[in-house]
Amino acid sequence: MNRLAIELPGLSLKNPIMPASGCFGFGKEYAKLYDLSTLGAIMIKATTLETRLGNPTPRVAETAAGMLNAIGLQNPGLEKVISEELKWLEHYDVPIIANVAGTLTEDYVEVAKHISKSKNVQALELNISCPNVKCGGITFGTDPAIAAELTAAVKKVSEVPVYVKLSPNVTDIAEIARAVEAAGADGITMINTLVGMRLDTRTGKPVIANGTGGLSGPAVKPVALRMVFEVAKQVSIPIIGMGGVATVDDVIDFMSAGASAVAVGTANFVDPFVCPNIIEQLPEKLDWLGLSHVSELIGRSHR
Amino acid sequence: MNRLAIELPGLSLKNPIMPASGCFGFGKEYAKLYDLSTLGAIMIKATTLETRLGNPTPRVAETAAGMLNAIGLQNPGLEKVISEELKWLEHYDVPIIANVAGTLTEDYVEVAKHISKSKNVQALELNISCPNVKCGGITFGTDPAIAAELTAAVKKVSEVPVYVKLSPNVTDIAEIARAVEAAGADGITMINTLVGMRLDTRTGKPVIANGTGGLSGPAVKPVALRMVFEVAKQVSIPIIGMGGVATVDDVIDFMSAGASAVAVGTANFVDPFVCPNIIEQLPEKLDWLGLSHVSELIGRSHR
Amino acid sequence: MIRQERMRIVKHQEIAHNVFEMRLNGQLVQEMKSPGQFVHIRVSDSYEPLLRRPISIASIDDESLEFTIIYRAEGRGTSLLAQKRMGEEVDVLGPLGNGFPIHEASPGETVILVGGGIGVPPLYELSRRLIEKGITPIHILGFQTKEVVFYENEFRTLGETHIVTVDGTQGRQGFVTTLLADIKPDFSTYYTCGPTAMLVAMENMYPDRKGFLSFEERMGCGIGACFACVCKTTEKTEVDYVKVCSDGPVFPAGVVHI
Amino acid sequence: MIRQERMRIVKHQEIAHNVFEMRLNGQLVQEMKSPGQFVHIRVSDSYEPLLRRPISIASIDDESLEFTIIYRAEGRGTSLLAQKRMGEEVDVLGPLGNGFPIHEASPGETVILVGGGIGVPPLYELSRRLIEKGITPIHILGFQTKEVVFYENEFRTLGETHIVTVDGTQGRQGFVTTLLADIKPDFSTYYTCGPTAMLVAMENMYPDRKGFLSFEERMGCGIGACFACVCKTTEKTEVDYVKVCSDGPVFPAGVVHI
Ligand SMILES: Cc1cc2nc3c(=O)[nH]c(=O)nc-3n(C[C@H](O)[C@H](O)[C@H](O)COP(=O)(O)OP(=O)(O)OC[C@H]3O[C@@H](n4cnc5c(N)ncnc54)[C@H](O)[C@@H]3O)c2cc1C
Ligand SMILES: Cc1cc2nc3c(=O)[nH]c(=O)nc-3n(C[C@H](O)[C@H](O)[C@H](O)COP(=O)(O)OP(=O)(O)OC[C@H]3O[C@@H](n4cnc5c(N)ncnc54)[C@H](O)[C@@H]3O)c2cc1C
Ligand SMILES: Cc1cc2nc3c(=O)[nH]c(=O)nc-3n(C[C@H](O)[C@H](O)[C@H](O)COP(=O)(O)O)c2cc1C
Ligand SMILES: Cc1cc2nc3c(=O)[nH]c(=O)nc-3n(C[C@H](O)[C@H](O)[C@H](O)COP(=O)(O)O)c2cc1C
Ligand code: FES
Ligand code: FES
Repeated sequence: MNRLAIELPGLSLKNPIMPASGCFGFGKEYAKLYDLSTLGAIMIKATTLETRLGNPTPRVAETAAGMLNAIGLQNPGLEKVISEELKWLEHYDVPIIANVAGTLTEDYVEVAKHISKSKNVQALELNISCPNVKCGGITFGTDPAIAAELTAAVKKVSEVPVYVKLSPNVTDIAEIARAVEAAGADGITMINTLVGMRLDTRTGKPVIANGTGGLSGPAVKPVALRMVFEVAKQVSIPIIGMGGVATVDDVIDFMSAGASAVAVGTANFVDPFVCPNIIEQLPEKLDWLGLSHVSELIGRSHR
Repeated sequence: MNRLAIELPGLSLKNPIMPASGCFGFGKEYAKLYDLSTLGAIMIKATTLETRLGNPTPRVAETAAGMLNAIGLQNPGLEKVISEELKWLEHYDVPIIANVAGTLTEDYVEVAKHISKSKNVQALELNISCPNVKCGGITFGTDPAIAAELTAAVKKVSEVPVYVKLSPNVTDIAEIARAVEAAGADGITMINTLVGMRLDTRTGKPVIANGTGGLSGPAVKPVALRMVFEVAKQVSIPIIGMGGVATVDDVIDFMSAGASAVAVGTANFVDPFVCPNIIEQLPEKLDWLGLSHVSELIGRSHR
Repeated sequence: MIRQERMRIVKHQEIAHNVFEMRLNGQLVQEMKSPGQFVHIRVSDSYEPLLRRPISIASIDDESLEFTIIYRAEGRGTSLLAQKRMGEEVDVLGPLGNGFPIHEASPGETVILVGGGIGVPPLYELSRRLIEKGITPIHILGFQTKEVVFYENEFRTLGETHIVTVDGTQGRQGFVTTLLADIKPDFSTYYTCGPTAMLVAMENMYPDRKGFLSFEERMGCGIGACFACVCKTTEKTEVDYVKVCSDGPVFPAGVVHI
Repeated sequence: MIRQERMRIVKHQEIAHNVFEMRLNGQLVQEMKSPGQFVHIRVSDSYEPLLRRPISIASIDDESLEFTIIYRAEGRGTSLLAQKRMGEEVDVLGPLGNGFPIHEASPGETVILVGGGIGVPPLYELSRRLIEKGITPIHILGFQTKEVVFYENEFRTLGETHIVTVDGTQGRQGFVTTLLADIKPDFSTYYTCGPTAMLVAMENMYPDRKGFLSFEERMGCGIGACFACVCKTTEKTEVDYVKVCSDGPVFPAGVVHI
């Protein structure tokens, strides 16, 4: 028996580790470094209906133990993603979680309908929390009613389970979580980035062309962990946790707080082998904790 | 003329640098290290009506480029603060900003009424954003209407200008800022801590006895800076900015984003001389930027 | 007076498994008064790790302006500290807190110094000071296992020394209290530093004896300003709390509620 | 193939004001193909600074498995890198990107290599490779001022070399283009690396000439996955954007919209 295997709606994970959306492209680059089939799953870059060229550069800036990004959901658009990126990913034995974004509800619905038909797409991740696009994105993620509406609309057309990705830039994240659960969400992924800013000290102007950007990396881990802990208490659907994960210990922490699986984002830039490394270290960590299966970690903090 | 002097409601600051509330006690400890009169002002530890013993320990935990705290507003209570702490502080030529906290509106009003009468208290800082007390504190800081109500009530009784300290744990911090401005606030101080959590990886249980704590330090600077920038755009009352300030460059950034003065919290623990050091470095930084007066920094980012 | 100084490492070596002895040189040493005080060390100029680490003063040499710390490289900060090389500088804030009172014992008397693990270091300077005053120390030092035992000879040269290990791999098997129950030493005062469980055991074992205990608590500022290290007190005292960093870390037996 | 390796520092010295030359040894060198490629360096194991720093490969020695980087200690990361000592290890990811195409010039031809400031380093290995192919390089190297000029002799030993400084403290006063306007060199192809302003000036000066430019952009992953380093393209190309890290950093003149 595989002590790392995790079963989630639509997803049979070899292990609970997966790269987070936007930090792994569509896998091609990392495939040159290691076998993608070793991953629990892959959350692909946000896909929108049309091609998007994203924001002007600079798009990233470094902060203390973190980074800001304002990529602006650049992606080749639904058609190309399905015909090229997803097709190419079929070479690997790894479930794909398709990150879906848009401006209007119709956009989300259209993308969800088609992308959920792709052979290797086992689940959708509704990105209602991207802070880097003028409209859409985060606006859906800060109002429980609107989030619920969108979730229900996408659930109607999706052929695979739907996970909703929550924004941390809210007063009460558990309220949003409850709303999307009630609207039929099969799971929750959290957190997306915190809206932040870095200034050029000399000019006083923002370093990132977009002005603000999304904060990620180790700096946000305490906030992400707290939110996963809160949401886990209030919903019964599974959570895929993320936010500052860089080590196997971070994975243990997020699962203890209530996550059933864990995504790694920014850390891929610091150490491109971080995902396979964590997967390799997990068994000995379980031994150290005297646990026989990784699932025993889920929600330890609440017991 | 003093290139560092800043005039704010109730406050004539020699310079825009002051220790943040709770990170400097009532000054006694740091007075052993340097002359408190060199400071622009001092934000004293939160004062409540009654003595408070605070939360059980551990009360602090380290995080990546930050720390969590759940002190729980421990303080000797209104009477002792006035008769002992504030009295002692009269030895120094430095304006005091009294941080006022409570559970019910009446508590705030009562504390504000009396403490604002103290000779050296030049302004109040309404702490409607403490994340570490079960009731009161942050509950006032997340609802614009309640925040406005409290502000108005305190304004009625305070004999000095009232600054309101905002919580970053909200969806729209500018909305709260506008509400307290409309309710008569003379200024805004921001940000308080972000609610976060650290777990003991082995046990899976929170490191901090209180469970969650408030995140501060360099890690939060990008979020604090963004919020100051947003609020500065939407209110006309002055802002005292804080959140991760540790260097003179951080001070420049916060003032560029729109702050009229800057508070230093966690950095005092890392370098107890950080405030005087920054004050000493400010003039040469102004030269470097080709500015004659520190006030020219305020809001550079918006121009 | 408390000072902050970048002190130079003049000696740094592993003296037991993951236990390091570091000798530092600087003016700050002149301020060190009593054994049991500690320093607050910034292990790197990076913001990660951010906070200083409290470490006890193990020995002081006024002439050479050097002092020694002994620490276990455990978590992120102390592991980084362990990588520092001779000649490098370390950012030290101190001396902090109030140490063990020497004057509480009188010349001619015998006292016991009871240490557990990384609680042992401060007892070394304490023992030297007591001897200077004509007081006879008996050292009872408890460790987890043989590999982590340190300073046995240093203490033996100062006086009677007993080693206890939890797993019995060196000296008597058991806890310091197990050994004390055996040898039933005759003493006027006890001084102890180590894990809280040990401090509790000591208080229970000698309820009517004069004793001084050194406590550990998570710290922020280390100088008394942030209220991070507060301990509740017993009814025996009028104050309703104490700060380990500035009121302690050493307190008379019975003061701190444990 | 891209590899990640902890490489050993075999040489590290300041060769101009705040400009450092670092020589690293490791297997990764075997993967280095063309001059103009870069490596992504993690300057410390701490999370602060967090991101890797992209630095060009200045010279490659397959035999000794060593390569050289030349960098300016400017901000937080490179300043930390400058503190590393010989014998220490550095976490290197690379080689990354596509370098300058050698085959685009033919034996017997003369080409110009135009570098500005920290854009100069990659031109050194490029020049050596071109010479191996029987191509004659002319080096035009621009710097701010005398203090930051480096590798002048190294380039002279390879061929004709002209130094330009903005303040005229060394060589011709002005910009590289000022000098090019004077000497009007006869060449088939230009290769250039430096500040964007310089790249623009080169494209404008030689609109019809074959040229290759190396670009800089803020990076996240450095391998093409995060879309941080994207540049818009001109109508001359069918693709509507390129990634500096994986499609570049070197592009033919006219491709990138600047
Ligand atoms: C007054 C005093 C004297 C001490 N003297 C010594 C000594 O002489 N030798 C020695 O090896 N250790 C001593 N300690 C314990 C030492 O401070 C901790 O082992 C050390 O801080 C752990 O840091 P880390 O980087 O290894 O662990 P990390 O896990 O990285 O620490 C994370 C945070 O928790 C704090 N922390 C973790 N454990 C402790 C602890 N036991 N006590 C207080 N804070 C802690 C750290 O300071 C840091 O802020 C002393 C503690 C106190 C309070
Ligand atoms: C392909 C490529 C090759 C390069 N080759 C060299 C070289 O050979 N020698 C050299 O000295 N410099 C080179 N640079 C520039 C070098 O990457 C920056 O000077 C360096 O990243 C600045 O880091 P810092 O820690 O000094 O500054 P910080 O202010 O600490 O940097 C903060 C963040 O901004 C990024 N950043 C800052 N400036 C630049 C820049 N100019 N380009 C890209 N990212 C930047 C950093 O990587 C970091 O993520 C190259 C850049 C690129 C893109
Ligand atoms: C460069 C970059 C691009 C990102 N793009 C997306 C995206 O397209 N869709 C999305 O839902 N999240 C995106 N994110 C957010 C991450 O998926 C993740 O939620 C966040 O970064 C927190 O995790 P981390 O701290 O491990 O990076 C992006 C993050 C980064 C750093
Ligand atoms: C240990 C500690 C105690 C604090 N106590 C208070 C308090 O009593 N009242 C208050 O308004 N803010 C309190 N704060 C918040 C700080 O005043 C400040 O808003 C926050 O720490 C962000 O600034 P920093 O990153 O510079 O620390 C406290 C912060 C810390 C770290
Ligand atoms: S550590 Fe701050 S009061 Fe003791
Ligand atoms: S740096 Fe990530 S795509 Fe170029």
